[in-house]
Order: sequence, then structure tokens, then C-alpha cells
Amino acid sequence: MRIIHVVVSPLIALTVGVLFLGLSRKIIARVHRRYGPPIYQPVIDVVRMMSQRSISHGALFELGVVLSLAGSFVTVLFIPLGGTEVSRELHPLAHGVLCPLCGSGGLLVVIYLMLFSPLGLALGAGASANPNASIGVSRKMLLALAYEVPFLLVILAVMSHYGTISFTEVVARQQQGNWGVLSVPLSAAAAFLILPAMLGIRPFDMATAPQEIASGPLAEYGGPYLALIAVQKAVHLFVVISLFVDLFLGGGVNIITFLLKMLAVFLAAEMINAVLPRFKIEDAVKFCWKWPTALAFLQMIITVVSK
Amino acid sequence: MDRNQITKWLKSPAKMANKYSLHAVYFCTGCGIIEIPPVITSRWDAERFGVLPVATPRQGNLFMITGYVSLKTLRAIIRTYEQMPDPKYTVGFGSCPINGGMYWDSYNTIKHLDKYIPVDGWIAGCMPRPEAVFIGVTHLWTLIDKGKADGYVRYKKNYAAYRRNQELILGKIDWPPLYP
Amino acid sequence: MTSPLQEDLESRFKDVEVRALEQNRVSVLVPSGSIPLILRYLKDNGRDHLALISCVDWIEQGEFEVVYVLTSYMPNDTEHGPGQRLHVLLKTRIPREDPQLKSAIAVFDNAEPYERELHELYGVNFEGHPRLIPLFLEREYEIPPFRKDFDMRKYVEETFGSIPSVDG
Amino acid sequence: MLPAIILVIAFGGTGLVYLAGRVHPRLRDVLAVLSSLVLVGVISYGYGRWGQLTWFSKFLGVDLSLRLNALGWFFSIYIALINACSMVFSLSYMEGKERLDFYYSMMLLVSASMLGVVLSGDFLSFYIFWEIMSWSTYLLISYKRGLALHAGMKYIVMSLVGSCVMLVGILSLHAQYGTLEIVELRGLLAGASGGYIAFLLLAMGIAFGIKFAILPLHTWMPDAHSEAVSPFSAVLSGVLVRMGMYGFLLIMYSLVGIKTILELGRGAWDFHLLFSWLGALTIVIPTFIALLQDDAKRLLAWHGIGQGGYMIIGMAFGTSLGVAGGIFHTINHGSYIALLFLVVGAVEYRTGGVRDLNRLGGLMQRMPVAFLGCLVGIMGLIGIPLTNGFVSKWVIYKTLIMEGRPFLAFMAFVGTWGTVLSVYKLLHNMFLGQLPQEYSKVERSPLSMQIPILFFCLVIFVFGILPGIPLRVIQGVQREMGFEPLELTLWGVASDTGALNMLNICLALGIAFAVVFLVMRLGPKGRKVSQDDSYAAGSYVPADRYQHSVEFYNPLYRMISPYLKDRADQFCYWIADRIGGLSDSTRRIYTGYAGTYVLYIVAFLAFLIFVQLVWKTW
Repeated sequence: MRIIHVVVSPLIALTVGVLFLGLSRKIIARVHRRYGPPIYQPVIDVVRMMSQRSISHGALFELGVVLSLAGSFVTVLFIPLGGTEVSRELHPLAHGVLCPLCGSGGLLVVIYLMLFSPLGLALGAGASANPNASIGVSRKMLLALAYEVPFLLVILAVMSHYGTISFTEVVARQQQGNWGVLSVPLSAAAAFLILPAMLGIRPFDMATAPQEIASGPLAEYGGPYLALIAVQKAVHLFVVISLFVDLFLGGGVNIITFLLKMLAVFLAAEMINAVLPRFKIEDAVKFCWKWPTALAFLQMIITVVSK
Repeated sequence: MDRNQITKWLKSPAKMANKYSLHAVYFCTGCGIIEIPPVITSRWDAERFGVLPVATPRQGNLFMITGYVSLKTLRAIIRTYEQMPDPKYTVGFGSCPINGGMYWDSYNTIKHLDKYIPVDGWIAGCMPRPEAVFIGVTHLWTLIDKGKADGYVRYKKNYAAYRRNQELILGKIDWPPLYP
Repeated sequence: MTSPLQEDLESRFKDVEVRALEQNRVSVLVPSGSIPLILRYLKDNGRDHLALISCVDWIEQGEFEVVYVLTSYMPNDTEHGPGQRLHVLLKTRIPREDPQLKSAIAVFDNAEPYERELHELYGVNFEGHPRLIPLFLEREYEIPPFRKDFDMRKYVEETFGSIPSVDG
Repeated sequence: MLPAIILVIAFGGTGLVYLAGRVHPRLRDVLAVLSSLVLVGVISYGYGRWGQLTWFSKFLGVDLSLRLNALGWFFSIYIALINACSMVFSLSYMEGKERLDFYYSMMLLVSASMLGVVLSGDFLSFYIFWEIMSWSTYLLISYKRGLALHAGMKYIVMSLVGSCVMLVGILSLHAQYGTLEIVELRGLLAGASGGYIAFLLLAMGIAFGIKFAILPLHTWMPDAHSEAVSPFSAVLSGVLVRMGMYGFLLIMYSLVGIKTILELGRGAWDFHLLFSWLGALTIVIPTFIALLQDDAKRLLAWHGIGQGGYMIIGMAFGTSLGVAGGIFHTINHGSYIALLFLVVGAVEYRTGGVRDLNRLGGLMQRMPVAFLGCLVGIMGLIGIPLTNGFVSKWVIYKTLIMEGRPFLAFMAFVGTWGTVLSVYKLLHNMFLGQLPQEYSKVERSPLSMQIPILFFCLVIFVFGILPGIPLRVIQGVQREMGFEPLELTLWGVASDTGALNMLNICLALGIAFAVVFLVMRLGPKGRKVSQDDSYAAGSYVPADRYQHSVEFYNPLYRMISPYLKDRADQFCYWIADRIGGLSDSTRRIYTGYAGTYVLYIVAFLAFLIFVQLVWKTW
């Protein structure tokens, strides 16, 4: 049974992620009052890139991308995608926990596994010996440090609120009691504030800014490697949003409700992405260390005091 | 616009994908660049055909040369063209790249662009309007369909001739030849 | 009527021919040797902005006419009198075969690109110029292109016509 | 009987190596490596053969004894391994340098004294070996003369202060209980009053704290590490600094016992909470200082201090999970910090002593094995899954969350992210990016350098994927210290409140990597291109015009540099100036003229008479 889950959940992540990418380009187009590409345009882009013969700057240049995509896929295995033991008798449609590897290391492993994708891309970009790539990687690392401070506060507040480090139990407790948004509201607000930063979309996409630094770490990537990076971006989008849904919206009773909640969160994040201009890296770090951190810190104090 | 015909996709996915995902690297030479913003923004929206501007030649497969080509710009155009991944198509905007246009007797502009890099499609007009650009793109589709948009194959086949012409006009070229 | 500038220049420098063109334009023709001196003098007396150096090719007289356009930055703290807007066109004549001039960088250091342009397009040689390398053009030409005796069409035919087209 | 053999081999080896150096340099090198390897063999043979013996009786009325127990064995195998690796490394690193006899014998002496510290059964022999360790380290730090002398002086002054305070503690123990045997003291101390235990902990704690470089006492470490010779700084940071950890474990758990530690102090002021907050500060501040360093070795030295904080937090909590995490992190940290120092040494050896991160670049193409070592080292330092660093950090975080201490966990996490940034800068500025022309002819690192690097990479991955092996040894140590041991499986921690299974993570990553690699191979293979053929907006990039690894995190530096003055360092220098001023003023009393001395005597007599007249004391 678990073997099927191990195969199914990355495929779900891939399809839903690519669908979300297509949706985001359509939403941005609609906001600009133009038609925009069809929903399946990212698929066309990936097929075209796979057919192109690009250049390579050596083994690490290629393996960095493979490492970052592999890391994202493995992170998906550790996130419960809807369905918990509690919900089995509650709903006729419920199915067992769709989270193949939740047993071997809970939320802590997810945080550390999310290190793989930026590190993999950073290694690949470093090997491409292009100054734009190095500047892009330095910005990506700084941005990661910026949003990681509130993100860790948020996750620790949730973990100490439910007193466990296993992800499925956090989701199960939310489904019995009220959702994370109600029990740890400030953390949910802080998490939503840094959601664009974690996704790397418009207000915080200075790491891959096409106009300023020729799309940063991706400056030297083309052909199949760029296709893998696009897929990695899609899967990372799925991972971050499913993390948000699991921590604060009580996961899904089954996969369908889970995906619907993800769509809602995604649309909210896209609205910010469609309209805001790009921050400078100093302002992004200052922003991330001011409001979201204050909210998350306050929530942490509340949970510790009320424990 | 046969984008939604599944049979064609199954028969030749690479060709169809190349047709409907033309990521454009446009080289802002001369006067043509002022025509590109309306093409890619809300008024005419090239993205509905899958044409998207990208930052570096490594990521693109359509190379738009918009306007007259001076000697100095030719050096950068050749460098950018050689840095693009393989199935790549070039489109010349306006009459200047075709035969020198109004600068036919100027000492500093290139008269026939296709003597130095292979060009797949021309869009006539002393700066073609966005509608003309879209007509050009659709012609490019038909060319790709018929397999006649083979600029990159010709470049590889007659690379010696192209390289000789480039060195004739530009004198010393500091990067090594693409196909030694 | 002779403006105050005219008497001043004529009294101070010999064989200076000052003609008042239209309103606020004065042309001053001087021998090529005294250019730096006059530039220094004009700079100290309010003409502190070298707007342009250009050159006219009088091919019949076999001479180049190099024109320095001088005006003032008109700093906003001083009130703008009519004299402030005056444009002085300092002209000098040099032979076409071996055009030599002393560089004006010592007086106006923003003259550097203008002199490079004149050197590149007309072949005027400025001694004392740190680096007379091409400014716009890709390479050197035997006859500088802006000279009237440069046959444009023959040059184009020679260089571009001779490039064989790539067959196939 | 075994500990005596170990020490005889170690100290005998030192002497032999020095004599062999007189005979022939090649013999000396072989002997040095041989003795290290024999040491490793004998110690690993000694597993399970615990025992105690007195090797010298009636030394000043106290008989000195040696003891081999689980804790001692654990640290000694760790010392022997790192010493063997750095010995093999220094074979090629020290070629052509002068005073090699002195260097090799000192290296062996340091390891021998560390083994002595770890195998000593009573506090007097512990103190003797501790002193030998301190001053032999001083000699080795100042091996390179010049600036190293200053760093060595700074180190020896601080460790002498620590040793004196420890001596006070040992003397008070002797005065109180008449014996210094650790086994007997354990029973006697049960009845000791809280105040006496606090004093004992403070006295011993300062000595171990200085050696362990906890935050306020860390100032000697960055200078000592960057000035010491690379193989020795690997030993210094890998294991010598962790003698402080052995000391803490010895007094906190073997001597005083867990119950008393936990109740020590009241409410907010209890000992282990203060201690863990000190550990948390030790994680965050040095890591962010490391972020902004430009010298590779200094950056690693600051990380050495930062990672020490994890061990303190793990150990201070007194739960079996926490202590296991702390001990495991000690050995993990030893493996990858020594690896990184060896890699920096290899790069320094090949590029002629260049350590400045702003001038290096692109060495990956020239030194692939050093690059692999650096990559695995930084993955261990960050704690990426599949490396041993991750397992010990996971255990420590689990204790923090189970104990309901989210703020400490937050500080530890922020420390991890600071490490990610600064350590990537180390890798990027040294190995990635453009290869400058001056290093284009650098050859690969010699074989004797590659062996230790590859050995450490193996250790990091094996302990990372199968953490059960080292954790079983730690179980033995815990049973000895009175904790109920951790439930373990071969590949992770098994517990109902959240288990860890590294094998699953490893298999998942391996399969995902293979699948994605195959998918990439579907597309056409990329055309290999040199580093000059990179996108530069159409212009050609002449070689050496792009050095883009300068000031890697400049935006962050502008933001946090005002807060980063090293106050502890300035405080120490302030004290040094005050003492200097004081001693200078006392010097003026002895002016050298006979007259002033007569004047002093007369004044003193007058004072005595005055006291007699007023108070009639006699």
C-alpha cells in the first residue's frame, strides 16, 4: 500500500504544481486585461525545452539541478496530502493517510529537506561561472535567511502548541479541534505574509530577476536543465502551499478537499504576485524581519505562556 | 493555429512544442525595439501564442533582430546567436537587415544580415506594426511545420563560410569558432 | 555696435575677428595657435561651459574649420542678465592635409570625447590627448568618413559588396 | 591493564619519533603514522574491557589511577582517529617545512596527553595530563612564529587561568573528602550540600568552558585556529576543544549525578536552564560573525564555536535523548570540522598559502577531491539529511520541543540557517565561479591528503545513513552515567513520539535522484563549454576580468555590521591594559637610588610609631 503512495504523491505534486504554474500565468494575464497563454502552456514549454540541445558547464552544473528536483520530490513524501486516521470514520469518502514517509521523521525533516532545492540550484549556478548567477545565488540565500526566521518561529509555535513533532498528528489534532488558523492565528498571518517570499514570486523574486541580473541563477541554464528547473519550481510551489494548508487549514479530509484548500491559498498568493513590483533585497530582509517575525514571536510567547 | 489537435502533438511533439512556445530573445538594435513593448503587453499580447520575452539567449529559441545592424552591433548579435540552444529561429524586422534599407550606402551598417548569420524569416516594413509581427510569427509556424525554418542547420553546415564572412567584415573575433 | 566682449578680445589678442551673428551669438575667428590661451581667458570670464567641438570641411579652400561652442552653466544662485545667455562660437582654420591642434583638455576636461570624435571622423590630430582611440566606429579608415573626399558608395561597394553570400 | 598500554604507546611514540627524526626524516614519518595507527588498533581492541588500575602510588600522598570506561573509550577512539588522519595529512602538507621533528613529536604528545586526560581515573592525573595538553598545544599553535606567537600567547594565558581555577576545585575536593578517585567521589558527593556542588561546578566549569570556547570565554579560538598549521588546527578544532565537553560530562553526570543536577538552583535560576541559554547564545552570535569573515580558517573557527552551542544545549537538558544528542553531535562535529580544515589546508598548500576568500575561485576544476571533501563537509556542518550532522541535530531539536522549549529551538534553527549561508560562501568562493588565471595550473591535492578527506566523507555518510552504530556505543555511555538508554534501530531512533528512519530518507533520495537523472538524460546532452563562454549581454568576457566572489553577502553586512563588535574580545583586552597599567605604576617604586629606599624605611617607621601612639596595639 505504501509503495503506491510513494509513487502517487509525487505525481500528484507534479501535475498540480504544473497546473498551478499555468494558472498563475493566466491569472497575471487576466489582471493585465489580456488573454494570456492556455493553462497547459508550461507543459508546452517543458516539452520544447526538453527537445533543445543546450550547453553544459560540467558535471556539477547538471547534478545541481537534479539534486534540487530530487530534494523537492522527497519533501513531498513527508507531507500529508489530505486524509487522516481520524477522518476515516467521519467521512464515507475518506481514505487513509496519504503520506508515505511521515513515520520516519516528522516536521523537522521537512524543514531540513527544504534545504535541498536552494542548495542544489546554488551549487549548479555556482558551477556555471557566470557573475549574474553568483549575484542571484547570493540574493537567494539572503532572501532564504530573511523568510526563514519567521517561518521557523511559525513552525515551532505550531509544534509546541500541539506538543508533537509528527506531522500527521498535527493534522489529526486540527481536524478534531479547530483549525490552525483559529488556534494559532498570528502564526497563520505571519506565514501568509512570507508566503510570496517562500514561493519566490513577484514581490520577492529579486533572486531570479530577468531585468536586473538576467534571471539570476538560471542565466546559464537552457534546454533540458531549464525544463527540470521549471518542474522544480512547480513542485516547490506545491510543497510550500501544502505545508501552509497542513499547518493552518487542517489538511484535507480527503485529497479533493485538500486540493481545493490549496487552490484557495494559491489564488490569494497570486493576487499579491500579480500586482506588486519587486523589492530590493535589503528592503525584503528588513520587511521579513519586521512584521512577520513580530507576529510569529508574539504567537510563540502566547503558546508558551498558555501551555 | 493547430495547437489543440492532439494527433499532431502525438505525431511530432518537438515540432509542435517549438511552434507554440517561442521564447524570444530580441536584440534592441536600431529603431525596431519600440515596436516590441506593444507586442508583448496588454494591447496585442504575444503571450497567447506562447511568445514570451526571456532574459538570456540560453533560454530562448526565437531571435528577433529589430532594425538596422551596425558593425559594432553585429559582433554582439553573432555572440548572442551562438549562445542560443540548438533549434533556434531568427527573424529580421524591417527592411534594414534585408538589404540595408535606407542606410544602403552607409559605411557603418551591415547590408545583408544573412551573409553573417542565417535568418529564417523577414518582416518587411520600416518598422513593422505589431499585427505584422504576428503575421511573421504565423509564417514562422508554417515554416517550422514544413521544416524549412532550418537556419541553425544551415549555420552548422556552412559554418566556415559564415565565419569567414564575419572575420572579413569584423576583423579579429576574440571568441573561438563555434564548430571547430 | 561692438559688444563689450568684442573690444575686450580685440584689445587683448591680436588678429582676432569678432562678428556678432544673430541675438546672443558671437563668432570669434582666431589663429589656431592661440586657441588654448583664448579658451582659458573665456573660461575665466563667464564662458565656463564647452558645449561642443565640431568641424566643417571647406574642401575648396583646403581647410578645416574647427568650432568651439562656449556658453555658461548659469548657476541658479546668480540672476540671469542678458549677457549670461551669450553663445561664443570660437572658430579656427587649419590646413586639410595635416590637421594639427593642441588639445583643450587642459582647460575643459570634458573636451576629451569630442576630440576623439573629430580625430576619428575627420582625422584632426590633437597632441596632448591621452588616448585617441575610436569612439563610435568599429575600426580605422584610410580616409576618415566625414571628409568630403571620402567616396561613400565606392567604399560600400568595396567592403560590403565583396562579401560573398553564403549559398545553400 | 589496557589504558596503561595505550598511554605507554602514545608517550613512547612521542620520544621515538623525536629520536627517529635525528636518524632519518623518512623513518620519522613512517614511525609517526605507524604509532597513530597502532593506537587506533589497540583502542578499538579495548572495547568492552573496562577496568581500573593504579599506575603510580603515593604521588604526594595520593595514588594515581587510570580507568577505561565507555565514556573514556568513546572519546579516546575519536581522538586516535582524528590524530591518525591529521598525521597522514601532514605527511605531504609539512614537506619542506623546517623543525619537522619538533612538529611530529608535538602532534603525538598532544594526542597522548588527550588520551591521558580521557583515560585518567582520578583528578590528579587528569590535571597532570590536562597541563601537558595545554602547553603542548601552545607550542604547536605558535609553530609558525610571527602572528602565531601572539595567538599562542592569548591561548596559553586563558588556559592557565582555567587550569588554576580547576586546581582550586581539585584541592577543595581533596580537602573535603581526602580522596581524588572519581569512582569513590561519586558516592561521597551524593551527600554534599547544594552550595558546594555549585562551587565545584563553577570552578571546573570555567576551566572546561575556556577549553570548550563557550561564548564569553571563546576569544582565543579564532586567532589560535587561523594561525595554527592546518593539520593541527584540524586536531585542535576537531577534538581538543571537545575535551571541555568530556570534562563537563565527567563532572555533571559521572561525578555529581543527574538528580542533583536537575534540582540545582530554584525556578528560573536552575543551573541547566542557564547553561542551555548560554549554549543557545553560543550558537547564534559566532555563526553570524562567521557569516562575514573573509579568511577561510577564521570562518571555520567561528563555526567551531557556534556548533559547540548545540552540544551544550543537548547535554544541559539532562534527559537521555538530549545527552545522547549532545555526545553524538560532539563526534559528528569533530568529523566534518576536521574535514573542512584539511580541505582548506589542501587548498592553501596548492595555491601557495592563499586563504582569502575574495581571491580564490573555480578550484573545482583543478582539485575535484578537495571540492568533494568541502561539499560533504558543509553538508555535514549544515545538517543536510543523509549526513551525521542531521541526525544529532534532529535528536537535539526533538528534546527541545518535547521539553517545551521553543525559544531555544528557534535560536538553534536560526544558527543552522546562518551556517547555511556562511558555509555556502566558503564553498562558492573557493571552488565555484571563475577560475582566476593565476590558479589555472594548480594540480590535484596529493594522495596523502586525499586519503583522510575521503575517510572523513565516508564517516559522515555512514554515520548519517546508519546512525545506529555510534548510537549503540552512546547507549553504553548513558547506561554507565545512570540514564535509561535510548531505544534505537540500526538506522535511526525508534520512539512513539516521532521516530527517525534515515534509511527511508536515503532510499527515497537515491530513487528520486536516479529517476530525475534518467529524465534529464532523455533530453539531448549539453555541449561542454569553457568558463569564458558565459552570457555577458553579447560581449566577450576576457579572462580574469570577472572576480565576482568579493563581498558575497554585502547587503547583509551593511545591515548587521554595527551590532557585531566582539565585546568579549574587547573586554579581555581592556583587562589586559588595566593590568599593564597597574604593573607599570608599581615598577616606578623601585627607582634605583639608595636615597629613595632610605626614605621608604623612615616613612614606614614613622607610620608604625603613629599607630602605636594612637591605638597602643602592643
